[in-house]
Amino acid sequence: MIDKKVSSPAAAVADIFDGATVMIGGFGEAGSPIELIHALIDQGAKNLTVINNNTGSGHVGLAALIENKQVGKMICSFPRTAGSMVFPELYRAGQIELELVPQGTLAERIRSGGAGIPAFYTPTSVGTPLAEGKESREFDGVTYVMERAIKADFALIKSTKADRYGNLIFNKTARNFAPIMAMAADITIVQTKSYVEIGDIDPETVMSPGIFINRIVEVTNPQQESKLVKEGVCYP
Amino acid sequence: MIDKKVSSPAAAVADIFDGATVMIGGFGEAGSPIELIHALIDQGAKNLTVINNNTGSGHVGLAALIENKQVGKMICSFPRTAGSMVFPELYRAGQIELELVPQGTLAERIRSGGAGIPAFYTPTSVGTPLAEGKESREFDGVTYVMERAIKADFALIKSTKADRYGNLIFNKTARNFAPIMAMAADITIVQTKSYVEIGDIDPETVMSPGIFINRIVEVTNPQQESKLVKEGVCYP
Amino acid sequence: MNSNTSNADTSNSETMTPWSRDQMAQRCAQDITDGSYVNLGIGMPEKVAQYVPKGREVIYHTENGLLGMGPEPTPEEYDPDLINAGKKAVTAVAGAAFFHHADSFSMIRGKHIDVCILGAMQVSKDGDLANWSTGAPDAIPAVGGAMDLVAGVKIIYIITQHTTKTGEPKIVDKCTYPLTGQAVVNRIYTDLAVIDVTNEGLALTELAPGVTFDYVQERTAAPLIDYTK
Amino acid sequence: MNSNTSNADTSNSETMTPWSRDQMAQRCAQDITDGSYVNLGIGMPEKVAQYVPKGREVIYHTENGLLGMGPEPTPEEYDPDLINAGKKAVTAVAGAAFFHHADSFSMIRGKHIDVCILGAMQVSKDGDLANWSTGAPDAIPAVGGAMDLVAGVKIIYIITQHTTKTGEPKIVDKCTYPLTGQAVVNRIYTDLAVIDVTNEGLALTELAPGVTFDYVQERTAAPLIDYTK
Repeated sequence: MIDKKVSSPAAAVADIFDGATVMIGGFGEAGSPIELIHALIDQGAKNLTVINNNTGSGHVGLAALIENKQVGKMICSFPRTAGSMVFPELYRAGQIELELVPQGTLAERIRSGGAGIPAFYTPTSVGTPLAEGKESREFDGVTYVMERAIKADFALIKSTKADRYGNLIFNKTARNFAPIMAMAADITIVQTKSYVEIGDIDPETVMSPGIFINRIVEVTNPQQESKLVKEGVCYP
Repeated sequence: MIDKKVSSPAAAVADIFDGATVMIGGFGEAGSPIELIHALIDQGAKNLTVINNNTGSGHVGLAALIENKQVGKMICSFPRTAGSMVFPELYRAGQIELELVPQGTLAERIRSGGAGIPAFYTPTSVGTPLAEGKESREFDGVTYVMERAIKADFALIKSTKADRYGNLIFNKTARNFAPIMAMAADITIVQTKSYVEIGDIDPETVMSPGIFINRIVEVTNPQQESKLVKEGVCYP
Repeated sequence: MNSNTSNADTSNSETMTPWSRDQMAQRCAQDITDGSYVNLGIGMPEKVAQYVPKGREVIYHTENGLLGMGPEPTPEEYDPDLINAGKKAVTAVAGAAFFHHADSFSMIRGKHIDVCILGAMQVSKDGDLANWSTGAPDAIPAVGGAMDLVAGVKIIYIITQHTTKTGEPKIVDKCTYPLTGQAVVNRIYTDLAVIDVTNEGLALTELAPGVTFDYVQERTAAPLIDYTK
Repeated sequence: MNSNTSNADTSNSETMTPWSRDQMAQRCAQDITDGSYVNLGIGMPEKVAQYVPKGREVIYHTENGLLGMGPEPTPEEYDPDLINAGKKAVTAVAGAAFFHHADSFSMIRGKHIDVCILGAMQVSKDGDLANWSTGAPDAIPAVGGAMDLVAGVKIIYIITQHTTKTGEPKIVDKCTYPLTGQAVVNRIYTDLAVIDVTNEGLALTELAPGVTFDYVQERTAAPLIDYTK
């Protein structure tokens, strides 16, 4: 029988190893799997390469993971957001590496990683510093750069609903990177607000099919990043 | 005001020109926009390049379009199905060109066309006759072939529901190629079983967002290809 | 065109009323046609939405996965999972659609979005845009979706003050800041003028009330062509 | 291993009971583990589903956009929009998911499907597979999803008669028919034996009742290694 439920965030992230590549869902706080990230802080894996659109905010969630010196490298499109102090400080101190990727290229590289496409061409960044050192090539008279797929050892994402097969439903713009990160990681770990019976999710409306999902933890009342930041909470 | 509804299949396909590239949705009969295809037969555009997974069956729909000598070239993965006589006969007589593409490569080439990706690499077909004449390249010790995107002047697809913005809902496996063809064509024409009010389709469950859709025709009781074939119907 | 005949008194600003930020947004909004799919950058571009003329139906795309973005939520409507690319709370209109990031950028890169309105640090005479980085060594580089937008959206409008706070021209012969994209800008709306990027060069088509062509030219580090007639 | 010691009487078929098509499917089904995501080719591979041992939960993928394919519909359940890759009417189980073709082949190409079971015209000693075309000049070539499946699915099982109708070996040194994929096959289930494709060569691991290693070797155009002990 297939049942991807695990007992706790701690159990779900227990085998994330030093040096692992970890995709973390979310765009800002929307979709950020904060309880899974905090479990990863408790767990302590070091020298992680983390893929997320941003670098977190305040001193909770992704920002706290970075602040806890567990991240050796960030792959992201926008590391500089309101309320994001942790990353800039470490970056200026040369204590964290940054691979800056245009947001759409980041999304497509992740999707390609999940779809078995090792590389593709895109018009994005042609003629800019972000195309430097990359192969470029003309198709039909237009110049494109070649971009490589990104894969990860783990993905941490957040959903609204999940069944035991791992079929997922997200809420509004919290969907963002989750479905494609789920595809691109060897082990995809989901924290879900509600764990529902098989058959409760209409097959026509599944947003991330269970085949991409490995572990599910129910977190009924997830914390809200912006609220924690406003309250000045620091994790741990 | 945005209202993509047009009055009839004839009006919807009126400007399909000789030599146009036309993507036609459907996998077998599931999702085949038979009324739009018949309107295209009535309209008479010639020397079309048609992209569909198959070549139709019997003497209706896509098979009838081919039989009517309107198709100069087929791009498809499986031109030989039970009940498919028209294409094989013309092909053997050298009267129609065939570009045979593995099904997943066909899907990805179409999706790339819609996503602004001019080319990508895939492991599919490496070492086979279908990779001959194509560039190949190693990434991380594995060989891949480069495939180019496909775009079209028109796409003809079928949906269950549509609103005036063009948001679409499909039924079960009739979804197949429709969402990606909708992305890859300059003009995407939809026949829909029902035309619903804005707001009737939940934003969370839209299967093809309206931005990809140009024209919608309501065809409340579409014909069923397999039934017509069984009855020996020939169109026109 | 009289660009070479009236170069006197160009710094007389008594009768000049440069457009305010709201007026710039309002002017830009005139060019958003009915039925357009539009992506608005963070900041001044967001203002454009409120000035789109009545009777035009425009659908707003936000690259974090929503087509059909609506205005700010009421406290009752507020949902932290419903935000725009600037991470501000928004709403979704009837007829909206949610989707994931790869699909969202397929809309952008695949040339499905009609218009994108962005701010600028610099725009060159060839339509090159620099708006993501000063290139300063201690800056934290952050690009977001800007490079994807300029590479993929059909029409790129720039809305910006004509000069920097210190009076430096933002419209230049060649950008000195790192580029966001090459030859991507179609039209520039500043507090002083509306300028089109054309194959012939930068064509000034409209002036703010009382502003003269020469006054604008003096504050522009690239040649302008007077199209105001 | 006694492959070289008992080459007598290999054509004595009195006590031989080659596996029937159902028995082949049943044998193959033993190797489908609990929780697997499985894609079944058209024809004999489809039979495997009905023999998966009780207590194992297997999810069937059909490349035309369904994960969680169920059995044939009753007349009441029948929907012409719900078909499998062979274009036969099917059902969807509780917990199924529908998606479009690009997503479906991402599951395949991206190595998310655990097992694919296919028929074969020829399999080579290196695991090359030919199953889509005879290469005959007047044949209508048709490949479908076969090349994607063999390139992307983690484990490829082949289920086939050991020889053609005219007695020609289907397991060969080198395929003479056009390839579907190179070095892709993991295991072959025939009416005579179960054979693994290994780095050391073709390893025969099981024989149908009464069938001898030498009998199989004679009908195989590539060297077999006897792993039955």
